[in-house]
Amino acid sequence: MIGLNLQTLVALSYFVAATLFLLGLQRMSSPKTARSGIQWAGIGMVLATIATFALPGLHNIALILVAVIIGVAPTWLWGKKVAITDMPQMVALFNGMGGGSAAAIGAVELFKASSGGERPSDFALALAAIGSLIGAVSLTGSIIAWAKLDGRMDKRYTFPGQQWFNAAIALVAIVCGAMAVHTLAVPWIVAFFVLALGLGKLMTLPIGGADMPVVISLYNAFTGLAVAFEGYVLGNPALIIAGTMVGAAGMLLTRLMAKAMNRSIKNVLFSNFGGGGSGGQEISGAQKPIEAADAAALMAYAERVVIVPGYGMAVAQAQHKIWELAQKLIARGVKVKFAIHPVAGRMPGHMNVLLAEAGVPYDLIADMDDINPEFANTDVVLVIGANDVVNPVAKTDPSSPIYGMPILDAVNAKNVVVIKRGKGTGFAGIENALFYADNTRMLYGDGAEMANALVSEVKALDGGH
Amino acid sequence: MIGLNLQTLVALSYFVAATLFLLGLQRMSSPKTARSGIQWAGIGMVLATIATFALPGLHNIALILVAVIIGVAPTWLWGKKVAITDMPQMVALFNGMGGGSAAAIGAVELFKASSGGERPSDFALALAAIGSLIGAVSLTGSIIAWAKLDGRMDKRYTFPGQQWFNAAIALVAIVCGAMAVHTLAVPWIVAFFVLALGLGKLMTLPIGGADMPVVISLYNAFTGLAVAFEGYVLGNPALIIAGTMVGAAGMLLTRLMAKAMNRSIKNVLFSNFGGGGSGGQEISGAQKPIEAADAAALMAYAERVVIVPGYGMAVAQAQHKIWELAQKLIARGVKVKFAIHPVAGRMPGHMNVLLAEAGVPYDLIADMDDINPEFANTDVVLVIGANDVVNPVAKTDPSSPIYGMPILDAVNAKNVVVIKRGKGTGFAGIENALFYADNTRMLYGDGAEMANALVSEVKALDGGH
Amino acid sequence: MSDGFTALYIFMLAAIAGHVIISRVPVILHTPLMSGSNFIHGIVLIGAMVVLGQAQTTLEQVLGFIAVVLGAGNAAGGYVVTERMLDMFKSSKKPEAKA
Amino acid sequence: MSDGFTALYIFMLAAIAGHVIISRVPVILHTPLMSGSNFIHGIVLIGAMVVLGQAQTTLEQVLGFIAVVLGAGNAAGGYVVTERMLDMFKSSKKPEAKA
Amino acid sequence: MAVRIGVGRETAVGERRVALTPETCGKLVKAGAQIAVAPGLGASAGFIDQAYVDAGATLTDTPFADAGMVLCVQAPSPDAIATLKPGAVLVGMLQPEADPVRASALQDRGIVAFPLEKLPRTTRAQAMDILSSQASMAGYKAVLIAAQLTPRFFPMLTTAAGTIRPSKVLIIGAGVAGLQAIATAKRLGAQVEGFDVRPETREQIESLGGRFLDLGVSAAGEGGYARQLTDEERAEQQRRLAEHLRNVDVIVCTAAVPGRPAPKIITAAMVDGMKPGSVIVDLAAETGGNCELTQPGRTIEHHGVVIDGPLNLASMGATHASEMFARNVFNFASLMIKDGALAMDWNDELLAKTVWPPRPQSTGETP
Amino acid sequence: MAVRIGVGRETAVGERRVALTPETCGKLVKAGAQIAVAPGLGASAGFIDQAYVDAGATLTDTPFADAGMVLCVQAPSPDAIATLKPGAVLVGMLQPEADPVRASALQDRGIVAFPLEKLPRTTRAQAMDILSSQASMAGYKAVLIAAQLTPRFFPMLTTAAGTIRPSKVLIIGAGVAGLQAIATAKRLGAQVEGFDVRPETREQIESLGGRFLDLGVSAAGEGGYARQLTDEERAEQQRRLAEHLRNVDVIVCTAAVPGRPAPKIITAAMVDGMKPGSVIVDLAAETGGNCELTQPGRTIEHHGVVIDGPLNLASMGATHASEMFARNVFNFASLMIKDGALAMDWNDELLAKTVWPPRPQSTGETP
Ligand SMILES: NC(=O)c1ccc[n+]([C@@H]2O[C@H](COP(=O)([O-])OP(=O)(O)OC[C@H]3O[C@@H](n4cnc5c(N)ncnc54)[C@H](OP(=O)(O)O)[C@@H]3O)[C@@H](O)[C@H]2O)c1
Ligand SMILES: NC(=O)c1ccc[n+]([C@@H]2O[C@H](COP(=O)([O-])OP(=O)(O)OC[C@H]3O[C@@H](n4cnc5c(N)ncnc54)[C@H](OP(=O)(O)O)[C@@H]3O)[C@@H](O)[C@H]2O)c1
Ligand SMILES: NC(=O)c1ccc[n+]([C@@H]2O[C@H](COP(=O)([O-])OP(=O)(O)OC[C@H]3O[C@@H](n4cnc5c(N)ncnc54)[C@H](O)[C@@H]3O)[C@@H](O)[C@H]2O)c1
Ligand SMILES: NC(=O)c1ccc[n+]([C@@H]2O[C@H](COP(=O)([O-])OP(=O)(O)OC[C@H]3O[C@@H](n4cnc5c(N)ncnc54)[C@H](O)[C@@H]3O)[C@@H](O)[C@H]2O)c1
Repeated sequence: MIGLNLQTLVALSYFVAATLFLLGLQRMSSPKTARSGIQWAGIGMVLATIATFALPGLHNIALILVAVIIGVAPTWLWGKKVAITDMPQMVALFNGMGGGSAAAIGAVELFKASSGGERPSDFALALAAIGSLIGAVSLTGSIIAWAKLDGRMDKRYTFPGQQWFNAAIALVAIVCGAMAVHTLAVPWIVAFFVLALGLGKLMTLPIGGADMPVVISLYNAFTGLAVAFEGYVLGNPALIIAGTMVGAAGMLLTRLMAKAMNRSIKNVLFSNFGGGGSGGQEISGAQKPIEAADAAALMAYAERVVIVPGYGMAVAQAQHKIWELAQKLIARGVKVKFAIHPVAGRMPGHMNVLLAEAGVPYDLIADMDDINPEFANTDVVLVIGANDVVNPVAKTDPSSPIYGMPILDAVNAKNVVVIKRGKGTGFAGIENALFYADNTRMLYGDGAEMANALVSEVKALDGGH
Repeated sequence: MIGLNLQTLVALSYFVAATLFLLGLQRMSSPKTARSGIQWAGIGMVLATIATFALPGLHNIALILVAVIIGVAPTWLWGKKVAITDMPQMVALFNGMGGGSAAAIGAVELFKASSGGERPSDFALALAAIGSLIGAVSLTGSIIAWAKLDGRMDKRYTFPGQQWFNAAIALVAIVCGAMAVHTLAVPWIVAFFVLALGLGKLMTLPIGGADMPVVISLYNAFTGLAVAFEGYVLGNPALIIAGTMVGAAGMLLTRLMAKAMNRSIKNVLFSNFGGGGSGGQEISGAQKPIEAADAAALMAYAERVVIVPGYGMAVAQAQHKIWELAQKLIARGVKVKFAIHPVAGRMPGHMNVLLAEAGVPYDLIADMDDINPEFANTDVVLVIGANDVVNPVAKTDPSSPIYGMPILDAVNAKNVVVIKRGKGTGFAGIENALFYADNTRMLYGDGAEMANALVSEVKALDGGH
Repeated sequence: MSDGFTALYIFMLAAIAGHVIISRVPVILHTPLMSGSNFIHGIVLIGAMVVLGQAQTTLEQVLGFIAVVLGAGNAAGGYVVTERMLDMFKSSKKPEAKA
Repeated sequence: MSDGFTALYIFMLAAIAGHVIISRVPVILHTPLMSGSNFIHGIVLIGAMVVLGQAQTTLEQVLGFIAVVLGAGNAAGGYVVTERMLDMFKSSKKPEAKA
Repeated sequence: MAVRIGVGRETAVGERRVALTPETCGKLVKAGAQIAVAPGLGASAGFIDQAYVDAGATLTDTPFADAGMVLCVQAPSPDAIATLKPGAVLVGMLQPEADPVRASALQDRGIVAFPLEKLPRTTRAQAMDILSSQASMAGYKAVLIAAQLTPRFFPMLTTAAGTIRPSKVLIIGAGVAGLQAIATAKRLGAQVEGFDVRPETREQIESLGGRFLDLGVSAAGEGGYARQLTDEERAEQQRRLAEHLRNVDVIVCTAAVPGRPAPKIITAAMVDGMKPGSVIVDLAAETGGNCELTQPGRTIEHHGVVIDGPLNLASMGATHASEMFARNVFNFASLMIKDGALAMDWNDELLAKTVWPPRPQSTGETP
Repeated sequence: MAVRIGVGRETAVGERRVALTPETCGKLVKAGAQIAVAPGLGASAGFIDQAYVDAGATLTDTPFADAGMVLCVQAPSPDAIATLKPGAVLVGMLQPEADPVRASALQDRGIVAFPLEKLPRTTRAQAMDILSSQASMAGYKAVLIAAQLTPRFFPMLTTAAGTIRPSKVLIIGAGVAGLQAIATAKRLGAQVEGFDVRPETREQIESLGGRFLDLGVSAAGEGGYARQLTDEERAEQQRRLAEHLRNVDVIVCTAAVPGRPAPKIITAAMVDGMKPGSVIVDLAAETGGNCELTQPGRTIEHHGVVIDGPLNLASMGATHASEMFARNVFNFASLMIKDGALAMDWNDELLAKTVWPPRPQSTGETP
């Protein structure tokens, strides 16, 4: 049986910490318990850290303390006061630090072996090297991601054959790594780390800002793996478990995020590989798609939502679903209104007929004149199957057939989500500038189906059903 | 690094099997992948079993083969031909076998230690004993559960102070176990096993047939734990992982099942403890509640569903939700009809007005005369807020104020689910015999809310949203 | 890796994994899942095989034999029954069609 | 327990647990979860502490020092940011009210 | 002996309904009865003679001759009654007390009359309840008339020529006709309010998506029954109602008290306060109307407010109203027909309490 | 100089609408115009004189005197036209070609007439489009008339007196009036079908929950426009329509071809085949009717089928129809009023293409 000596106590703490990490992550995966989740994990972290000080045979305690303080103090303060909108780049930075830490641990192990300390198994050394490679890539890659998101660097650096060049660098780094493990010669080790650090930078440079969240998530998973590998080398199960878990969760999360953005991971990483692909989507003024889940979240956490129905809602017979969506939002405390344009649909009062059928109370229905000044204060406008009646061209382009028609100024809202099946034009048969606006996202699909999807997603936010 | 000798190959197989078990269980937890889940797990099982034969130092191979065949052949055939409705008791029986197997392993370990073989650590021996205890309880308990469900035993054996008696037996068994581990004397060991086997039987005898599924699930979790403990003793991680996983999953499942039946586990196990509690629910002819999830599953997997709306649907203004539910069911391939009784509601055509408002097509609406002969072929009747119009008393009790009124013969259907807020009577102010029928379950709550819950649950069956 | 904890870690991880997997399961799957996990602990069979394979005294052989028979029954019966239960999800019509 | 496999088992279990936990997560939680898991791998800190604690050469000390600083930054920053992100779920109105 | 059932053309002015449809004719024939109908019987309700013949009836100009049972919507004229077989059974909306001549004609001839409007409104009687079935049609048609008379849209319409606000419709009296009126007005997209003195109607009105007009004066007495209001309370209620009516576009009145003249709810002064172009359709006109100004059978204008007092609204929907009426009558007649022959079971309270003149032994029970 | 706008009482028989409501009156006053209205102007549409006065108008018996612009629903009589200020602007549903006397009266006086029914139907013109706004009301009222005339319920009703099947309603022509009719009939619970020759109406009908009546003969030609049917195809179509009409309870006809008599779609033979009690409301009566038997302005019965040919349906909903009409007129008038004074911009195609007689320079464009 396990004697209760100090060593065991530390091991027990690690065990508890690992358990808390797992449970914390689980709690973080549901909106209701998310806040307690990070706290559980935090307790685990503190416990493990304190316990480590009690490890027998630990030297340089003062140095460690200083390092911890240097590490904690600024990041803590910075994290406290950074603007909510700047958080994604902070995550990138902190993640890079973790990767760097793992890489440094790997470096120490390699150098230690090189200087003839107790040589770990080849397997362990190889893991140390792999962990270092991944960690180093994560470190420099995350720094680039941070710089781009923070607006300190905004061009995409691309040159022909870049992907091949990067692949070559990666290959050379791996070779160096293998040599380093094999020969344990310092030059190999140094070359390996230089290349690994460079690789992260090179990989990230060509990726556009819009894809950065996916990349950060990927590097997050990388860091997790690196930590796990170094954990194996150090024989520390807390590191192995936490790292592996984050690695696996992070990979999945990356895939989910990419999917939510309608991209594949491959696409994100190698978007200009071969020149083809969906790179064209980045051009300014393109229609930007959105997933139902994100549109739902946008509305669910909004204060004011205006729904603009048009002929497409009638065609899709989506009125019941849209009203259900509105009710769900209202139940969450969102202020919802319906804005009917005078000529929406194909007959006077077309939308009224449908909304009445669905049971929308009259007091939620606003006229164009009443609602137009309100759009500026509106968080999300949901346009379902309306086209001409929200087309800003009616105001800006005298040559347009709809020039002079008053429109619903949906374009003034903070966000616009447009549900339509595809690139179909409206009655007037003209392009709609709203669909290309910066604040507009397109939710492609049949009106009824998309409305249904939105309802489901809003429900999911309420925790399942 | 791991050399590829036979021992390693077997260990690798065990690793793969454990992984397959985990992934299989995960797949089994969603309707879409459930079937493949059991197959994955099956592959893992076959792999592990075959690999075991390759273990170096395994004797009695012929004996093992014979035992395997004796174990597999009859259960396989039996399992193939047993009626679907008899499956729960089969599960009980097979689970008992697993528990018995674990107990037997524990017994061997104890006897081995007793006869002076290589003595494992105290800790391991204690685990072996605990595993044996749990396994033995699961064995005899499951057999009783099987007998009750299979109709071979239907009384509940209870006597005053039974729970105290059982508790005493349990205590004595634990003491014997401790002594067995400590002294390794055969009498203690034998006494321990006898008591353990008896305990399982005693614990299960007083539990009523309706609660059996919960009990079986509990014993299932028990067996899992027993297997995990014996796995530790044998140093076999596949057993540890599979056993622990089943133990944890089984405990949770037991809780979920109990919740779905509106019972707590404690309630199930010790329902006559102290005489109080909700034991009264078992009296024949009571209103039997149902959870929305179960009602939804009932309908989702039905072939024919008839919805009977009444005044309560109008009061709750649940027509839109009910139509949405019907649409969801129809999309799953269920045949859905609405049956309107001539005097449902409070004015002629009351239900028509509401169903038309919700957009129910006329051809789904059936008259009383058309639908009444169909009820016998109907899997589920969903009665929402109707009362008098489905009250069989109108046919059976000449003294009733509604005697002679033709009614919808919902009572003839295989299952009836009734949505109403509570025990309120209808217009006629009388009790409704339908609500007490064997095949009727009550879904208490406001019509709109319950309809909403049903929609959500049916959606959940479709895999999330 | 501090050795005494290995089993503990595996215990903990397997328990959490099992728990998480089950935590969001539709009611309709309760019984099949019970049956499926019942099958999985049939893995006790390989433990029983090892025990019987290493049995020396007759008592050990008898007990080992029983253990193998029971374990094999658990595994085989559990599989068949679970598969039959889950068959109902095969015929289930594509729910994505119009959900 | 065949020793070489212990780490493998833990790897496998932790990976599956991580995967299962994330598999049914609402989109709204993607970013907080990324941040939260970012915090969790801040546990690298304790590895770094051990390394620094056992460092002998100056190079090892320097690298170890860097490792600890970075790891501590990862953990501390990750925590603060995640907690702030998750704060938005505090103010969220009771959704059970009329859902 | 098979009973012979005769059905003649309705003779009351404006009556388009019939008491026998080809469908119920067929059912009675199947029950063993012989049916004689006057040619052109169902013409005004859309049922052609051939359909009756196909259902097994014989056409004859003297359907009453020899008929053991006669079915009608409104009572035949006294002259026609005099041609009935003495002791024959007569089923319909007879209102014997409304016309002394009719009453004595019935008594003179010894007719066993069943004025269906007297049917006790028990659960079992619902299938024979002509008041309910005809009130449904009346409530529906009344709203259509109102929608037609009002110079407005009922629904809200957002159009290029501005937004049309939905009409405010108030239904007074939430019995069968009133509820049907609420449902119909709601269907047309109006903003609908209902008003009644019985407190349970609140839930019923809301169950149709209408709003209950609460005048702030509760008439709920003990045991859920309405209590008499004090004069003060009544005055306060009237004041509030008058105030409310200023903003109402359409009123449909359906309030009634069984066996008594309709309660006067809307005074002339209230109408004066209403907007020009408003419309009142007073379905209670037959018993005097809920509005003081109502002139039964006429449409008048009072300071720009149109007040219509339609009579026999159900007859406007003659086809469906007849279908329901005929089924009611058939269900009632079935109580008396066993194996094709007439067989009265005076223990059946529906027969005993409906028959007129009241039978001696049942007098004690039916006050 | 502020323009003076005059509005007189409508003199056409049965015309209850007005071209100016207190609301638009106020808007015009705000735009700087002086308004003179005849007393009692809005009475028939529910607008009282005081409201106009409150909105800034002056009451006068001679509103046309000195008026630079005159607004009307239907054209004033030739006599009244003769009292207009020479060169005055006249806006309304003038139909100058319909009456030669009126035409010459307008020309003699040099009136700048804007017959709004000629307005090009561009997107920008929608706010002035009286055809659309009035057709909405007409389609709505036509269905109410039909619902009133039919001896049936529109909706399905399951009652103690049996189940009432919903009425089958067919709307012919799915323009503005037709679509509104479909929506209204649908609201009332009928089973609604729509029929039109333009293929894009299928989607529009379905978008209102109606069914498109497909007679199996496609008239879809090249480029989405309807093509001429061959005689054979036409005969086949007619045969199928006749067959279909046997089971239809109510028909509302709204088919029209601009500037031409209404297409005759329902022949007498088809009507013969319909069930007695069926109803046809022919909203196209004004231009001759879609049914051969329609007699404009009258309700006739033909073999038990009631055929109504209502005229000026929009006038029945005078209040709301006037609101929309007046807003249309106001929006149009606004094109000509700058800073309160009359200012014609003949480059505006809406003015140039609407004015009558057509202006020389624009003649080439407006055939
Ligand atoms: N109200 C009237 O009285 C009247 C009468 C005649 C004409 N109009 C004219 O009609 C137009 C009305 O404008 P509006 O904005 O309502 O409609 P709109 O401009 O015609 O646009 C309708 C949009 O709905 C989309 N859509 C069609 N079916 C859909 C479905 N099943 N699900 C989702 N989206 C669908 C179409 O795009 P996709 O094909 O990409 O899905 C289309 O862009 C105006 O131009 C007006 O002038 C009005
Ligand atoms: N159709 C007519 O013309 C007419 C006219 C007058 C009278 N009636 C009579 O009315 C009765 C109609 O029968 P019915 O079966 O339709 O209704 P019912 O017998 O009156 O029963 C209605 C049931 O709905 C439940 N309920 C009420 N509000 C609810 C809510 N918000 N959510 C869920 N459940 C709710 C009530 O139980 P809880 O309180 O427990 O929820 C009640 O038992 C017949 O007796 C008929 O004779 C009919
Ligand atoms: N047994 C049954 O199942 C059955 C069958 C038919 C009707 N009913 C019941 O009988 C009730 C009355 O039916 P009805 O339509 O023949 O009633 P009715 O025609 O006699 O009266 C119509 C309504 O007017 C109301 N009223 C009377 N005085 C009023 C006043 N001063 N102000 C406002 N409202 C006033 C009444 O409360 C009633 O609701 C119905 O509500 C129904 O529930 C029951
Ligand atoms: N620019 C705009 O935004 C605008 C404004 C108003 C109307 N419109 C369009 O103009 C269209 C016509 O409007 P309207 O109501 O004035 O049309 P209308 O009154 O001239 O005709 C009514 C309908 O009858 C149909 N019809 C003609 N001959 C037929 C036949 N033989 N059989 C069956 N149907 C026949 C026509 O197709 C038309 O739909 C509308 O559908 C609308 O889309 C457009």
